[in-house]
Amino acid sequence: MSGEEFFEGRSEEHSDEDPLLVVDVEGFEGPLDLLLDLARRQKVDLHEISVLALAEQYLAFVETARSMRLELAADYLVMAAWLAYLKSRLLLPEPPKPEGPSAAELATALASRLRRLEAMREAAKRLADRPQLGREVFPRVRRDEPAPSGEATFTASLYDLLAAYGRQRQRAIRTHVTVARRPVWGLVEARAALNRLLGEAGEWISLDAYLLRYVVGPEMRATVLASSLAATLEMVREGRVRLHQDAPFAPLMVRRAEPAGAPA
Amino acid sequence: MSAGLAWRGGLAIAVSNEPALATAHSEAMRMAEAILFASPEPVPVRDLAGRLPHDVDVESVLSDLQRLYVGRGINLVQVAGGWAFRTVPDLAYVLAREAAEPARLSRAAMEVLAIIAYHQPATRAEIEEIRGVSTSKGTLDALLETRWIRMRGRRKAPGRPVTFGTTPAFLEHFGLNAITDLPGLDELQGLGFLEGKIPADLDVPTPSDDLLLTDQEEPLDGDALAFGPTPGEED
Amino acid sequence: MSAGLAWRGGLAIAVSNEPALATAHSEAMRMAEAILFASPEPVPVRDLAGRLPHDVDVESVLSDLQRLYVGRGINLVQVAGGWAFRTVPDLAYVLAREAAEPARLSRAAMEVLAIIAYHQPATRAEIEEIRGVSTSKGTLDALLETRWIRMRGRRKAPGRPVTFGTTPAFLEHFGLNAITDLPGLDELQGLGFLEGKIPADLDVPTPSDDLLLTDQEEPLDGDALAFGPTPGEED
Repeated sequence: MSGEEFFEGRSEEHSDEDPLLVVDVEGFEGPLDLLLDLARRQKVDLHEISVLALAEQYLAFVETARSMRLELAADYLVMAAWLAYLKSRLLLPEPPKPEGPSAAELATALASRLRRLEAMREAAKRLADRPQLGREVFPRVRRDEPAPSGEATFTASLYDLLAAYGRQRQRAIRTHVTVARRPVWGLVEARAALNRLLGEAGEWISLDAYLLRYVVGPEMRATVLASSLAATLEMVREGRVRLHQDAPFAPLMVRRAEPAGAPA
Repeated sequence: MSAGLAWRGGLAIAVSNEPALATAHSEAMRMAEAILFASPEPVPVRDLAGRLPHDVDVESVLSDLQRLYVGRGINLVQVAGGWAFRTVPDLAYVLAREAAEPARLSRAAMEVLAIIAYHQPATRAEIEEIRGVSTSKGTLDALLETRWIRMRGRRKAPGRPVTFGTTPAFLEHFGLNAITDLPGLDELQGLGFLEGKIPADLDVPTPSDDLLLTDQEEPLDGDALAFGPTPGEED
Repeated sequence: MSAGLAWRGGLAIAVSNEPALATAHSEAMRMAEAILFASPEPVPVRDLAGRLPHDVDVESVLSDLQRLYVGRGINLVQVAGGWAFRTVPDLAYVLAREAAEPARLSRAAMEVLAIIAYHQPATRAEIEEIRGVSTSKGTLDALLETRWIRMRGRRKAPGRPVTFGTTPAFLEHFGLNAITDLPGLDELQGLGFLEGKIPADLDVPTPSDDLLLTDQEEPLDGDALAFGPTPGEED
């Protein structure tokens, strides 16, 4: 069955609500948070969200932001790349592929990630709502009773120690000249992005296509390509991902190396 | 008033069949009351037992003492694996001025804290996986500064990432006796939300703030440290 | 939980003959109890009155509360112009060991300790170079008193300065398995203790708290001392 049948397509009517979606991204704790918010707007139980509609709303949001020349954090763009990929798989008839999860499974996984995030949000709220020491509940505070002098004991925590060391090293860092930042996509960023992207899919993805489409403006094309390639190679070396190219200059296909716990 | 009655009730026992026993019991209650009152930290039952006369039934001393404070402005509660006196939550409004208003955690920090609490031992990457966003340095720093979380050890996994967990101070702050008292824990467990994606196989998805490392962790050791979080296999 | 019971207990009083009055009075007793318990200083009657509802007879609240604690492990007493809970004098022997409150190290001492930990063996001049300020003798003395640092030996260098290092007690106190467990710069950065790009020349040598001296050190022993600061490079 196609993704279209599987998930009710509600995309068109939702794109009308774009103005609503042009929200201050600062208000969100990241792309997953934004997705969660979008999912809630579908006004159904989180078990019944339409992932396809969600993907489309998210992509519309990102497009709008880009057209308004709003700068989006890399995380949002990586998620966009991933959702674009998922969307294309949901819309295309599923080819009989032996390896990797189906599009529907990926969609389900995304939905359950959202539910898990929501559950942890709720847990955080319940924790925060508990009577807290020094706010709702008070201990006895030691008063003026003189402490009988004995052998002095001292206390300090590892945190104190590390903070003290960090403070001093920080001074040394500050005395160094800092060069103005060029828009580059660092290796670390690229690596994190790849991890997120690949963490979702168990199967071959043509990376550069998605990354380039969403992650970059033209001025960052080169750096994104270079960094993702370097990061990919590094991850291949570590045995975390596999890389595959059909022919010279053909698209680079990447997939996560199967870790423990994945379907055999 | 009601407590006064209760206490008189306690004394009444002294005039009962076994006077000596009753006296020893209420004397132990006085001692326990004084010890718990004077101790800055919650007192574990073991410690209390070690400081009361040997023939005393500590559990019953504690439960009688706890009952004595029911309905009062102070309660005897179990927190962080010990017993302590605390003002009752419903009087918070009267006591607000005692507070050197503690810094409120941001929503993000609270979320990271919750994830660490429910998923501990948890690495930064695992936290980020759940939140879908990278954790700002300031957030972990702020949490470490509260002393509610600590670095536990390292995960036995590529990169040997540092694992985080909560401290007894966390339990004390949130009035929990043990980490398994976290609100909604069973429910989250039932839904499979606490299952780590990383070491899926043998992992028992119950948060552990045990001082001992789990078998998926190793001590915060290592030469690897000096070179940062990348694995030391430079061959 | 216990608070829930407490509340119900409180409500139960309301079913007496003069519900409103009794409730107001016992509610004021609860409040006074909590306030006195949580106050760092004895609370003057005036202050207490200002924090209880206006129509409450503070004196009778206090005397009822005092009566409630007669014969207990804690008493409500008048001290220094105010009211406070105190453990009863006859139980002092039980409480003797509450005493020694551990002292906190000053910030300067903490910094010196951190440098010694990371850069050991380190001389005073080396510590000062890193900190950019001179180290008072008092700071080092205070640190020696903690028994977390010790004088290791002398650097084989002009002036033969004393080298400092950490002790096993240091590892134990900070919960480290080995001195090399200390997080490296990258990790400090990851945890939010450092910001910005770490310059390449800012590195941490591998610290050594080995009991054996390094080959840059010689023993602290008396004979060598007796001959004064002769440079050791005669060989």
